[in-house]
Amino acid sequence: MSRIGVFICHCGENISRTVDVERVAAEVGKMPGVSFSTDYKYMCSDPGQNLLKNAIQEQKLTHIVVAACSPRMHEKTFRKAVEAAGLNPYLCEMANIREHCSWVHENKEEATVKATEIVGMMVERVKKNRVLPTITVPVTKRSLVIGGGIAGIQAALDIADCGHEVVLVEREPSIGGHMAQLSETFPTLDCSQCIMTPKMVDVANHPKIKLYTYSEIELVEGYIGNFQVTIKKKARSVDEDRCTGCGVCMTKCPQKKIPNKFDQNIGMRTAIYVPFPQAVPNTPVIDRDNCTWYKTGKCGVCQKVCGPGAVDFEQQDQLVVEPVGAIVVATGFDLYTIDEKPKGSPIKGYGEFGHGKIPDVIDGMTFERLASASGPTGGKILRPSDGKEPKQIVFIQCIGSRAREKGISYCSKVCCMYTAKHTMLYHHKVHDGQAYVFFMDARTPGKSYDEFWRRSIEEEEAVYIRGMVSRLYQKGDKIVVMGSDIAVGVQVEIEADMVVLATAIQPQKGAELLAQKLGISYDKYNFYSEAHAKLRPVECATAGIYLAGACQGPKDIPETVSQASAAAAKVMTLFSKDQLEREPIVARVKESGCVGCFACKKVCAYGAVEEKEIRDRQGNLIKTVAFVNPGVCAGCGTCQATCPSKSVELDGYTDEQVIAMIEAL
Amino acid sequence: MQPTKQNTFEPKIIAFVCTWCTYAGADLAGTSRMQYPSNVRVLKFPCTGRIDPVFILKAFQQGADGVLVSGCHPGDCHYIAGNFHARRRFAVFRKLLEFVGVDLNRLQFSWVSAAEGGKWVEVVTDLTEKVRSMGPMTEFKELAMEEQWSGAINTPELQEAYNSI
Amino acid sequence: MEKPLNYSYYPGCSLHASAGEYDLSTRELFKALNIQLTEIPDWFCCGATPAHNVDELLSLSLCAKNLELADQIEGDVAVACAACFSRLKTAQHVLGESAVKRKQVEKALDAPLKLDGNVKHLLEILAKDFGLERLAAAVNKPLTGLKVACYYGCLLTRPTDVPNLDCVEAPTIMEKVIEAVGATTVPWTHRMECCGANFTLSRPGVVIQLTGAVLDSAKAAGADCIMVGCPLCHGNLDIRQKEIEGVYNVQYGLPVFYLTQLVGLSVGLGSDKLGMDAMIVNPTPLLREKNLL
Amino acid sequence: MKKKKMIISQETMDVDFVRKVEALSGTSVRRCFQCGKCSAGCPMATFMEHPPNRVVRLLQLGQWQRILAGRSIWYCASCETCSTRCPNKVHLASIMDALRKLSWDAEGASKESYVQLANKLFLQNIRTYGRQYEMRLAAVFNVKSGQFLKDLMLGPKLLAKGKLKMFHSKNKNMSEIEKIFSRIEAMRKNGEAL
Repeated sequence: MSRIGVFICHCGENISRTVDVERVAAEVGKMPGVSFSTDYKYMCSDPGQNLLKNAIQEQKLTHIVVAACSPRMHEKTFRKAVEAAGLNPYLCEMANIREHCSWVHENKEEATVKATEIVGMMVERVKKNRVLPTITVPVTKRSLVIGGGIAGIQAALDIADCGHEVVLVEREPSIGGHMAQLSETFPTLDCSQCIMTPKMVDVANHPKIKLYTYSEIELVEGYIGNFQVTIKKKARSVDEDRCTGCGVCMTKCPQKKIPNKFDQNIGMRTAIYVPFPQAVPNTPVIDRDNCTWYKTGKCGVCQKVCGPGAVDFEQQDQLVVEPVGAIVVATGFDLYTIDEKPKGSPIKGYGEFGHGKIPDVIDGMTFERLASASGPTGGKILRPSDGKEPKQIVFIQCIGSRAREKGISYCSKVCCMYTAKHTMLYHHKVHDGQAYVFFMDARTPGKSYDEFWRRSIEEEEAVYIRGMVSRLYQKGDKIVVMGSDIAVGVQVEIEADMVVLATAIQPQKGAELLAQKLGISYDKYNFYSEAHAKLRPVECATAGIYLAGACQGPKDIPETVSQASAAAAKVMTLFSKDQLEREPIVARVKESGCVGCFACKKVCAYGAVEEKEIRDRQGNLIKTVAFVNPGVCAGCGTCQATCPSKSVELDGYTDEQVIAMIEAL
Repeated sequence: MQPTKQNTFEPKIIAFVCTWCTYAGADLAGTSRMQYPSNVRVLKFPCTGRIDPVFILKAFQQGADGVLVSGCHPGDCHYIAGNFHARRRFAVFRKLLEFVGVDLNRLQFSWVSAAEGGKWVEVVTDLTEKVRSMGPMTEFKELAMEEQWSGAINTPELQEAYNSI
Repeated sequence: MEKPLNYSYYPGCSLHASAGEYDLSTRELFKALNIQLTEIPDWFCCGATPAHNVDELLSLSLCAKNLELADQIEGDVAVACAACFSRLKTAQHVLGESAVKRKQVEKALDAPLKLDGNVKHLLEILAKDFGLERLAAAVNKPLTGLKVACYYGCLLTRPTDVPNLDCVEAPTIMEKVIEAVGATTVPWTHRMECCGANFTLSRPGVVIQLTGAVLDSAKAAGADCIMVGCPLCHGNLDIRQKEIEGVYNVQYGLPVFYLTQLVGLSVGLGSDKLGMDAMIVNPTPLLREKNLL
Repeated sequence: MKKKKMIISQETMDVDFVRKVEALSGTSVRRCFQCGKCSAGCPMATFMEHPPNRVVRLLQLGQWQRILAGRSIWYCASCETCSTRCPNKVHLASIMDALRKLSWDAEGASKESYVQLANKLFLQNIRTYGRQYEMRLAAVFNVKSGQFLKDLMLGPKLLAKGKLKMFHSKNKNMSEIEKIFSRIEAMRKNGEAL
């Protein structure tokens, strides 16, 4: 038999002004199972809590109802007090008679009746409450970081510097990501590689960082604190342990005319290559699609010249399993492709700009490679078509971004700034040249950003034209730009030598496939979704997985680095305890009733439902039932409402509890 | 609930809400001191996905005149997609309820976010007034009466009669 | 033997008047290719630009009426004029999207709408239904050495998603058809710029400026002639060419062919069956030079 | 020309007019964010006093009288370049159609009479003959617009080439076309269509 204690709070006068608390306490005292009821001015104060604790001990109370404010306010307070008095905290419930009663009603009679009913409801509920033990899960204090761009590098270094092991996985042969491709960075114009490469070297040399380049995530199993990640190491055809990075293989490789993706395909590389000289690791990869040996079975020059004998044509893809406790996703962005329509994608390209047909219409990243001192032109701005220096250059903003018609409605955030930077770099390198920018709005919020943009106009003499461009076409060796200036209200025509399109930022190709492996959600553009737009911006709704950088939305470098450090801090918070404690509001399966239809598994957004085999003593399979992993379950209860045989129950919200409440009305 | 005035029908409204959005929205209505009819009783769930249609039936059976189910806006679910599952489930359930003979005007589904205290007040007030104008929900009560004649006897009247013997 | 192709034929007003040679060459070419064309009996004007310009409901009703008339004849609807093609396609699109407008047009016609007919421009029939390979096989006199500037104008491909004839910004269907019969095409910049269209009547000054730019571009690209699939474009490029030459004091001398005239020439039809004598800019010297006559 | 100051108030922001335009054109007016791409590609922009993007801007501000008073809408060639290239799915060509329709209804609002006259004659021809007869259209246009000598030099040449037909016959099913015209007129009168 339960001995329920009910405590009615006055909340100063907040409740007692409209609710006759004494009457409520008296009425409730008569309810079956209630052995103690009282009212007090401030239940949440120290004397109030002591009143509660003493009553539990003196009256030998088994269940508690506190009628006061919203449980969102003080449920934790009272459950803690109850626990201190030796009761299981989940045997305490709150009845909300402030926000849902005294504050929203004026009639004292009505409010008192309602308050009594609310308390009565909770009394019936608490009778059915069970002792719930706190759930603890062990934490593997190793972290996986997916993506070796600036976001991944920053997160990996922060976590590793804290003394925890990090597994860093990068798809390309080298870490560095897009930032390594950039020439100079806004708003300070410092050289991107100068600030990037030391960090890349730090990663390579860090004793706590295990680096997998040219590798991809194959499979993710487990849950917060206990993930098992299968990584596919693609065959490099070069033994990383033996290779000394001398580079002789690359100088001798006869295939020298392969467009280098790192240089936006305007520079060339060999078939055995590192994408750029400062690559980390400095171990080459053989591009099997373009290698003569793989195509014809002949050549093998690289193998012959390799002193340490590192070239291995027989190497196979390898699968490695790494146990980790947390995952930071930092897969970054990809540039919008102007001239093609990817299959099955709602994104459309722009035929009117002739990109891909007119060689001197390039995108912003290609301009970065042209302007980069280590780029294919050694930092000279030269046209891809004839290698001449463009004297009139036109930049067009918002290509793909803010273009609902093309399938992207969002602003890519960085283009206004990088275009302003481009005009400056151009002016620094081509003194007698003129830069024009067609734009809609200049969006430059950020420290020293607007000043930077204004400088490009006022000091670096870029001409900004508010208006868009309808079409580009080749006329002789010029590109005719058909634009408009909406401020003046006239059409503008410029015969340019080169046109740079500021293309939108999109998530990496295949971002949705990785999200499906990780069990995290993503938006309609395939950007990964954070748990809360404002208050949990670096966490995924799936526990133990964190986001850093442009995979979550368009971002510039400072923002990316901040988010990466924030994600690292979240990982470190998780790693600060050996065991993970969590609220025991989780679903449990009654195996006797479960028929193994797995309707619950289909509706579970967290992948918490597993299949469990039940065998007899001889080891014969009796049936397969559902099993809810308490480490993964978030406690939404959707499985319970879905279960056709009522064999799964959410602790704290059982059918019994709910029905008891309804019946109390 | 007892009617506060004689001869006036005061409907009984039960609200099934999720804790993250609508419960918080109702809290906000409270902290903003908005006023609404006192007819509603709120049952808190972690998510609308947890709400079993059986609860709605049970509520009507227990004498509710109107039922409100309210959760996060589509796409805002704290549990990623619980409200979508709920929406799908209730779309089917409405048909069943209609078939059973319950006037669907007594059952309201809505989305009220944690920021929409005003909307909560509006939804609750509208439903209360609507149900008030429809009069008491009798279908289930009549059914229950029949059941009682067929066996289960524990109405207060009978109890009283029994006691007096 | 493949099944012969059957179409209901919507020539449009111009083909019965100023663009008689387009009508003639279309009929002759299709006869030569064994494609059956049956003219829609008592078809009406589609309303063209003036109707949708000021009265969309009328424009939609006229097009719906014509589609209803076309429904009596077996086969897809073959349309020669780019403007008629655009109007009929647009009507199908708009009436498919808007229930309100569909209801209004139903009321105007006082009949249920029959909009399902497949409306096809001649280009589509030649390139897709008949097929480029068969077309190439039908050639008796390849147009070798003839440098053609294919002029799409506005209405064959625009707007996105409506005519669905070809890529909206970089179409190739005209080039494919004329290359299949042996001609060379030139890349040029103004193949999709507007010629001024029906301003030819009300504001000819506009046409002179815009068509002038088109002719300029074709000439600069080294074309021998221009090929079109629209009587209005033809009117502006051909009939007004002399006048434009006068205004800007230039010499173009660019014959403007309908696509059916050039394709017809390649399959061996005589110039009398192609209405070559109706062209204002005389094509004879060019065709003689290229040994095509 | 001196430009009048634009006084903006709730009254001048003529929402009803904008809604009419949106109903007729089936496209949103508010959605335009004034990037100016339509004006950049418009072949007729140089002939207009308000470039296309400004026509939409004025419409957004409810200043439709300024649009209808000008010639811009009548100089639109309906080439659909704007609609095709708009990054924001604003179907400007349809908005232009709607504006011309409303201008037509407002009778004589615009200064541009030649284009309107040509359109009017074109539609009359359809109603009378079912099809278009260019010779008649051109001749009547020249008479009505008072430009008796316009394109005089073209005439004989076209006749010689068989491009102008002197005689034309009516469609056999003319009554059907007349019915369509009159039904539409009746619908408008009854307020069933705009």
